[in-house]
Amino acid sequence: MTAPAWTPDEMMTVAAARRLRDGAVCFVGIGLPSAACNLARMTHAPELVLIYESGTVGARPTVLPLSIGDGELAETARSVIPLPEIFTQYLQRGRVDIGFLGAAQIDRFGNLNSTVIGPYAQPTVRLPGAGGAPEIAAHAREVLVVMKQSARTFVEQLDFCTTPARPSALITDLGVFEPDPATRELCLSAVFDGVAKEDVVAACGWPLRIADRLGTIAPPTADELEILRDLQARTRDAHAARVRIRLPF
Amino acid sequence: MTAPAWTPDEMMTVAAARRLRDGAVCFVGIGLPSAACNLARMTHAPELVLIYESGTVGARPTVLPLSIGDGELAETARSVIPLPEIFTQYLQRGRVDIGFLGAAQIDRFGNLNSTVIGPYAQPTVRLPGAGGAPEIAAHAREVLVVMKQSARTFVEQLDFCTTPARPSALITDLGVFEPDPATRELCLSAVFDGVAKEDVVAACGWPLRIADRLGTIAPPTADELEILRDLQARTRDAHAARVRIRLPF
Amino acid sequence: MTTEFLSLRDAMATHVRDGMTVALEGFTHLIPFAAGQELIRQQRRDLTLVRMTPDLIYDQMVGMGCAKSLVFSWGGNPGVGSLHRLRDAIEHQWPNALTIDEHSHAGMAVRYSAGASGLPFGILKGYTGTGLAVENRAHVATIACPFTGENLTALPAITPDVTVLHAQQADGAGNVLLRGIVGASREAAMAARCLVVTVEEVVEELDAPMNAFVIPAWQVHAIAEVPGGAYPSYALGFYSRDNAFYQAWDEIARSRSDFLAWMERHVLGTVDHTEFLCSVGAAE
Amino acid sequence: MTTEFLSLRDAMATHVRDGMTVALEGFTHLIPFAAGQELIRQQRRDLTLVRMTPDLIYDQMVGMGCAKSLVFSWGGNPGVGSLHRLRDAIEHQWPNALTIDEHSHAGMAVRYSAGASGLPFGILKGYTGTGLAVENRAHVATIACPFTGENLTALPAITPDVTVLHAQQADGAGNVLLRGIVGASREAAMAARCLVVTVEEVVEELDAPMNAFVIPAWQVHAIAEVPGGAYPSYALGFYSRDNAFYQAWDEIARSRSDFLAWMERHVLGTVDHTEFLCSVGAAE
Repeated sequence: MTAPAWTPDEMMTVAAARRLRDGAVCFVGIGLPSAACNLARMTHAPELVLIYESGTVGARPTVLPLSIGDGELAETARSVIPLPEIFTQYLQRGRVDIGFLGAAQIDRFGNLNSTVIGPYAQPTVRLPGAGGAPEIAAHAREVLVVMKQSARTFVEQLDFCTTPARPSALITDLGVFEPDPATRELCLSAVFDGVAKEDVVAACGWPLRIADRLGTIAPPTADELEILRDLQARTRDAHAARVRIRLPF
Repeated sequence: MTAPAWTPDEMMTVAAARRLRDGAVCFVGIGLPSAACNLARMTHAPELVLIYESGTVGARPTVLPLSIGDGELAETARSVIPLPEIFTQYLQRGRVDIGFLGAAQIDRFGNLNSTVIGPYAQPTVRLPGAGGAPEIAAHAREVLVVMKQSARTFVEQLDFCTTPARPSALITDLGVFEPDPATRELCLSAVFDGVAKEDVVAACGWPLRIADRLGTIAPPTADELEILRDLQARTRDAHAARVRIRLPF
Repeated sequence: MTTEFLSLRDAMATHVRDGMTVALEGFTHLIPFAAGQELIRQQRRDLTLVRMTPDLIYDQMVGMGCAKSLVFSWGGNPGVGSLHRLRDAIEHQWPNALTIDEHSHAGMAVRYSAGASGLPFGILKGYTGTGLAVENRAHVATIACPFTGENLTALPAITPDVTVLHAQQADGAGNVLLRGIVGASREAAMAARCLVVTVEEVVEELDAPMNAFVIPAWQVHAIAEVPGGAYPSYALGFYSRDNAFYQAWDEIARSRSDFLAWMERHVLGTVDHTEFLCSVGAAE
Repeated sequence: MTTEFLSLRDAMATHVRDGMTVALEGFTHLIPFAAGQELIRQQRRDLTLVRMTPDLIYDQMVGMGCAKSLVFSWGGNPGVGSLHRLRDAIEHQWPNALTIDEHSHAGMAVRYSAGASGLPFGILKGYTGTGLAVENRAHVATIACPFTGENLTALPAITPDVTVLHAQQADGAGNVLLRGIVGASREAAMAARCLVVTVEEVVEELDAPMNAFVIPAWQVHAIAEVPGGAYPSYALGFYSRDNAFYQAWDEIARSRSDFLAWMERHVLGTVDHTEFLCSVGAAE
């Protein structure tokens, strides 16, 4: 068997992008969510509305922002508004269709930790913290989570519950989890092409339940791969350049 | 004795304008307060900051607006912001030095009625209502009231308390009232040139107390009168013209 | 949601029904007069009308019997005097009784902001000692700060069934630009379940600086292109406020018969806003 | 109040004192780096630092021992990883112990907005079920809507002693223009008892459209003209975010010794921001 022509990260991004329907209003976190949303916008969902918490509504960046508030986002946005309005008038008012989250730990229901490893008062690892996540999870009509899978981060018990969430799907680098309609527990519903379900079980810290009819996610199309790689390459180039300021004196 | 070369309204406007110190931040109501503020700005207080509740901060109109939100205000303002911010971030936050109010009734402490004559549920006269007045009175560092005087409107008992206020001065068309430091009751502290204190007492519905040392307000200067009359004339001309819209089809 | 581009008649007929809570906002500037007069033509009834300043447009709607209730904070003809039709409704129940839910400007701003934010109520410092707090107990409450113990006033959110705005521009996708004095229009728009906008013009690309007040298309249910749609209020960059008309309204609306005759002739007797503008001599 | 035009050194020395609560705001864009680094040079101590995103500037200030406390909502290096100095302070109390008052972005926005509005607290839907509500009881409370009974979260207002912003322009009178992403800068500015602004340039007349974000001069205590003052964050229209520097910071700040050496050389070893920019190779 030859190695696949794509990386697990690429597959994860493509799988996440495919779940975004055209015209949806998406609250976008930085990193993989941003890559997935922009890939979707550049492929099947040209009218996807991207809201970044910095205050950019309807951003159409040509390179992925490194931060949540790069100039590229402001320059390509339909409008740039104060951050408090993003959280009150858009998110809390219920105007956001899809919220897109990542985290350092997830439990079997989709609750997320991005705050600490170890006790809160004396953490072994201090993580960045909540950001927009708790309210995105509380107010978006639908929540998607993307996280690389490992038994260390897919845990029985979170160290800290930053974000109580009930995602409609969890996309990992191995496959897709969806909630059991009755118990809301996340179960493996599909694996990526070429991934064995045993590998998914091994990389999960809780006893993973598997759907009766386990699906397979089609590999990235040539189009998806090319557009994603172009986007990533443009992004790398853009962020590698140092900035020089012309001082007036 | 010859008739004075100015009207009581003009004297009232001039007396009010003189109380505005340069650089103060003024929350301006429509009508006489607006005339007084702009007269002050055009005479001794060029850096007076005018805030109209419509959202115009630092307006410098050349004619008096008829409404609180004429285009003239927006076009001459330092910035035009949403109305809620005017009331929260400027007024309620304590950023306004002077609030300038009028009303239909006033009592001896300066409380104001601009809501109803008669009972609230079955008024004999329904007046416009509160507008910005209650919060202007509550939050501006200093409140000035301007009202034409009559025993019918300077009352023992308000029909309705729209605005609990403790003005630092009440300027009428006859003179100036200021609060007794101990009781906060408004007492006549000065009369306009040529006005007898008996006339002021007669035109007040409560037993008016008169300050021990009753002052006299100097008549309008030639400058004040000329600038005020020019302003009023420009304003009349501007508001007399009907508007014609050029329809595209 | 895709924004529909409709005639004003269809926009109003589709989205505004008898009994609804409707906010035609715009503070002095950009008042949606054409939309309000179209609702009069369509003989809407039992509306709960919400506006900070009822202005001439609600004087007309109340006088023509469209409203059962009014939520407001200042009900005069700015710089002129009374709204005679509003007074007649409150003082003499003509043409019908009118329930009022009355606030200060600051209070209305808080209520719209709460609605726009998805909160059931908003808070402010104020109302203490006012007759409003006494007479409007259903919509005014006291609440203590859980940290300082300070008492504040709480007011319930306003969430109109429909908010109608007038704006300068929309683009072909349905994004809307407001420029100039916006009052509480944006909050009224975000608070509403349904937003309908009349605009001076539909353009290829909005003439909008980066931090302009733009309402994204996916918030806008319907747009009607109505040049002059804010007359006799104004649309900055298009035409001025007709202050002479505001002054003339005082006489027109003073008596029931003069008012009805004027409305018959200029509103009920015209098919749309263009005809209205020609009829009152405001078009050239 | 008249706005004073000062050197950055004098602006910081005059207005920021040990023990104060200070917010250097700007969300990714217009972060007042020059001002923060000047506070490091002046060896301010025991500050309570407030920012939604501490970013590299608070990583530097915390690492140099300026802070006793941090109020924040997301403490990472955006798109890169950890803020190593912030982690070291929380995990190992180096160089000193750091108290934290931690929130979500929505919570910080509510707290600034309440402060800007003169209210003792603000409300939001949220925090239910989060560890923040459990661990930060001093700054999170539950409050019931007096109209619906619904439970909401209340958070105390933030009112910094001093807020410092960076902006594109000021005019000679002291009016300040912000353009682009503003985050919660305006709320932080209006919440503060004292506002100090660094700007890219002082101009005759602001290049401000009618509804631009302008802070009036009478709200601004002091202005310092500091070209490049937001570097390595950015000032839209002047220079871009130095994403390469943000990535490089990860290595610089990873060890205490490398961090101290870098700060000695580029911040303590330079007299002002222009020298700093030359020293890190960001000036041409």
